[in-house]
Amino acid sequence: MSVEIELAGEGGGLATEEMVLNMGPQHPSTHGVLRFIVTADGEVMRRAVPDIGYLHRSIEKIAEKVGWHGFMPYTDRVDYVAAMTANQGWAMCAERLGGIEVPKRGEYCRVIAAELGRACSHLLGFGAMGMDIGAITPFTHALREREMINDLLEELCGARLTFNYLRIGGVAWDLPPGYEEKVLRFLDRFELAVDEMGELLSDNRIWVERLAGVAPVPPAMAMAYGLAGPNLRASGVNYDCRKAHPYSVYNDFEFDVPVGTGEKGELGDCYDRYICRLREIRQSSRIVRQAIEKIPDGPVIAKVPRNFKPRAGDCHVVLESARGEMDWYCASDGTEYPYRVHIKTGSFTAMSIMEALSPGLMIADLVAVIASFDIVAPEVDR
Amino acid sequence: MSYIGNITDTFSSIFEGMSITFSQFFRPAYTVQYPDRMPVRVQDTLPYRYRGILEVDLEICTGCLACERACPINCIVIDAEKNKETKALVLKRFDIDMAKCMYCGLCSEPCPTGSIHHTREFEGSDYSLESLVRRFVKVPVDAYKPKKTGENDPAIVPILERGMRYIEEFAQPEKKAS
Amino acid sequence: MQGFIDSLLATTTTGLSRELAYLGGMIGFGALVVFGFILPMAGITSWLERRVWAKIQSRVGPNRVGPGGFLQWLADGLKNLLKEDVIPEAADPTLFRLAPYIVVAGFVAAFVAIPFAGSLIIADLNIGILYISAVTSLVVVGILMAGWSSNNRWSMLGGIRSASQIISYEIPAGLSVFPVVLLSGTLSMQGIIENQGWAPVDWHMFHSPFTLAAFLMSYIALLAEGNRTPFDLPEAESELVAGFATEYSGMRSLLFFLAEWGNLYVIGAIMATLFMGGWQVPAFTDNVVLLTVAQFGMFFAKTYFWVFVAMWIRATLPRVRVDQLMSLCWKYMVPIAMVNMFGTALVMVVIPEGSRLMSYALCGLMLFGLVRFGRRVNYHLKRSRRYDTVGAIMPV
Amino acid sequence: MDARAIHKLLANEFGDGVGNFVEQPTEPHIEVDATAIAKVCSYLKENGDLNFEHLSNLTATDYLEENRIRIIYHLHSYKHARWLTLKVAVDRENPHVATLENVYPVANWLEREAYDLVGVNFDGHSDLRRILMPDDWVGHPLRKDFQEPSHYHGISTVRESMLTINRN
Repeated sequence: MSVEIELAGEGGGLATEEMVLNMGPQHPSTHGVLRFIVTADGEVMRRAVPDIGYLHRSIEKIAEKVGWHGFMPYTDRVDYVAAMTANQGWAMCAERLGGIEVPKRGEYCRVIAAELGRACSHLLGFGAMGMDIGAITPFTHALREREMINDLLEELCGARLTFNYLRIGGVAWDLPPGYEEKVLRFLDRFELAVDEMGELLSDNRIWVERLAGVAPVPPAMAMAYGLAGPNLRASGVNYDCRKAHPYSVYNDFEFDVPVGTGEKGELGDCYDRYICRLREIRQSSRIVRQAIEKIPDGPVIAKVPRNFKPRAGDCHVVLESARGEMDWYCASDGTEYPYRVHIKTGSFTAMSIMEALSPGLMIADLVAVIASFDIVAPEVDR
Repeated sequence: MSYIGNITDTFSSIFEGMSITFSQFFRPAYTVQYPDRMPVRVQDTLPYRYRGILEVDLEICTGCLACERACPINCIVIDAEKNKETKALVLKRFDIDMAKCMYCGLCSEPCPTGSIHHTREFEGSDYSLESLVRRFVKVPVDAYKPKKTGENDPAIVPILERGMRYIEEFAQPEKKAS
Repeated sequence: MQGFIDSLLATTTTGLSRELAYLGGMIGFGALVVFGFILPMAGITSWLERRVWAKIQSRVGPNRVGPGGFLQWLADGLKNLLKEDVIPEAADPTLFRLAPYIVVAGFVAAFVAIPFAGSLIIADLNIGILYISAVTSLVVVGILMAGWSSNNRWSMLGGIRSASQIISYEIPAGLSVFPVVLLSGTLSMQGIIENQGWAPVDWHMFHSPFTLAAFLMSYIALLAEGNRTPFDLPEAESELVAGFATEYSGMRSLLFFLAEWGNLYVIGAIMATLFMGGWQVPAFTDNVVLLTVAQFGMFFAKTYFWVFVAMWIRATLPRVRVDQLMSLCWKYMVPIAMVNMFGTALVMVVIPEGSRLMSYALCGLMLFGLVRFGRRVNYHLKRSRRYDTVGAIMPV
Repeated sequence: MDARAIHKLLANEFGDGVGNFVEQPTEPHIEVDATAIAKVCSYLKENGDLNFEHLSNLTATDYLEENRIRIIYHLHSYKHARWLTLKVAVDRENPHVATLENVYPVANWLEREAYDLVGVNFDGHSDLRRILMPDDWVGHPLRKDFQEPSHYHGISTVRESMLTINRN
């Protein structure tokens, strides 16, 4: 008499019962209110299906109701971790439709603010990732530096999170007196501090083991699923909006685009995404240094009427936000209200790849993958 | 060989990490102990541009309703009426719902006198939503009328100076551009 | 214990019956240890842990209750006592209630055999170390009960992780004890300590390279048994919410943490006893009380050093994954612990008296490591000085 | 190769499936027939000179007065750093368009979003469910004639403004 042992999942035999875990929306590592319905066989996931919409605030609908100038503070809420680039997306939309030329100094102010904001966002991503993998110290160290950037941005525009600094046609306020020296002094310390944060984690054996080779995204898959920003570059696709389609004054600056090479594991794994993001912080600070060096004199904002009415038509604006390529589509019917606004963000596409990536990962890996994609819930739902 | 390599790599990388965390014992704490153990109030350390709770100086409010129109969230309500006899604009109501306000600063930009402005006060917690509505007009008052010769009322001059300084700093974008 | 009471009776002249004095001393000391030592010590450990983390993380930490926040643990304990004790409707109420007590019983029972000084020990069992590793395993029963009875899948995962982890790591932990037992020829805690001297060269740790390795293995395995980072998978807060303790609230939840912090002391005490000469101090006086106090201080300091190291590790390292935890145990720790055991035996056969030269060499190696470490710390400190002063842009 | 040249290429390839090239200062685009879009996109993706391997954005806009819904596709080529906009106009009452899911996997979620908010049906989509709104929501909020229901499961969708409550 022979005994047949069937593998788990094929029914009968020694198959174990699959467990359905409801991860989120109140789960410590879902970065806001994401929800995953995880089907797991013990610790190994069969499938993780993302369920979004818990932070949906209909920002696109709001845009149709509040007018061109009034929508600016709402764009802060699209991605409140890196609000400056969201501001910029909306300003660029309106400027393109209205045919407004932004003064040079205004553009430089935008770049300084946006790059500081990008560093700020990457720091939070870095810290939260450490926290998710179980290292508690990098989080506070990252926030320590982030708070200082927030202080700088607060001095620039009066708010720490929802900046509302940009206006259609430029920026709201010029750099305050002495701001340049302050930023340079900060960057001197900041670069050293970021180096130290990297040393604390990047080579740590446990950290590498947890991330290297986990959930690799090959370049073709990354492009097919529309990954954006550091997530795309980690997969070896050398594409940065600031380089490929230079908007604003990014043509004036020299900076490198960190691309994943699979240095510790496979190409496009969690470690590549982590290290790309960390290296981008240094590039941001490099851009800020150059911008401060080169900033010209002049007005910071073009003359824009208070009841701004751009011509009818539509436009598509793409810029590099902290979480990657941010697509703004805006249609105008020539009135003082936008006709339709659509925002496609990096987190949204990163979320959509999750179901395809999850089979075979462990539950602990899912946490690492969410963190490595740097998903921010408001940006997914808008 | 990679077996021993793994072990030495693990120990050396942990050694490095531990030395970084240990050096922290000799470094200062960066956090402050809000609110009671600070040498200066936080409010006093905030930059001038800080967007805190809104304040209105009724003495210099011209009743132009620019702020009400600029507010994207409709949290400002102003009732202004022409007094038939004196031909002056009378402010009957100037309410701001601070619970709704998103501190965007769009209202203070078009203000011609700097009457509506952000303070550096941010502690606004209260027990009910209603008490977060700031009602500035207690009794109807006449709106301020800028004089061509410059202000000379000693009661209003300092307030107007403050307002003008505020405008200077915040500079209505389109004015500064021209 | 007996000796201590004997000497006390000799110094005072009350006509107390000797047996009664022993019994009273035993019970009194036991109660004193539980209420006067274990509970406050676990609480103070929690305060210390928070302060240590805070320091490492550029923060201040709890500093309001008592001097330097020293009484924070009392305030927290009181708060948790007064909190509502919620038992989920779908939970198994009996097991759910029972689980925290089993966990606490497991770790308190370990204190029976833990020495405090040369004559201060509740019971110097002749199977001391075996007893400790046996009763601390009771914790896993409690955790598994908590995980299962909560009727929550996260708790369940936490409980199962804990069971597999503690059972696996029992093996390297047990194997790492063997070299010491071979050296001292006894399982009794006091016997092991008495086999060592106060000077580092006389410690078991520096007997041979194998015991030094056994010492490291032992610490790592004990960390895993105590569910400490980097092996804190059962309560991995970013993965399993709070693991087996997810559904617990109020005092019951606190009891789990009490056991965790108390366990830290047990870990430190085992390390100090087995490898670091326990309470051994140079015989500087004949006064028994003074000597006991000095011994107690020595033991306490050594123990707390390892408690501190556990906190420091927790603030530094990320968490390993379940499969890595297992491969670390079975592919690395168990073989190495095995090698240590046979290696020590071999050394004992080849040089039965032990080699002072080897001990001094190992001491020197350790010193060299510490100097290297100090230089790394100094390097980081110097770099941080540059930026801690450069960018003083924070308000205040 | 600019958008006009691509239009010529597509018109040769697909004939009636490709409509006019609309010259517009801010957004020149190619009009495509609803049934041909999947084939056009797969051609644009596969063609070695075009390489539009990235669907950057997919959205739909409701034009109430024209009684049409336009679905807008923004394609991007990493290789040539080039953008292309396609538009598909469908009937407002019964909007149907072929899914791009098999050409660009990212279209799965973008189409779900367009379905959820504007109410476009993507034929052949594997999982056309609501994505942002609750599953039992009635109507498509970004339609221009959408009326917000006053209650959802007995919960009022409006909050009375504190400014109007006790207006003295």
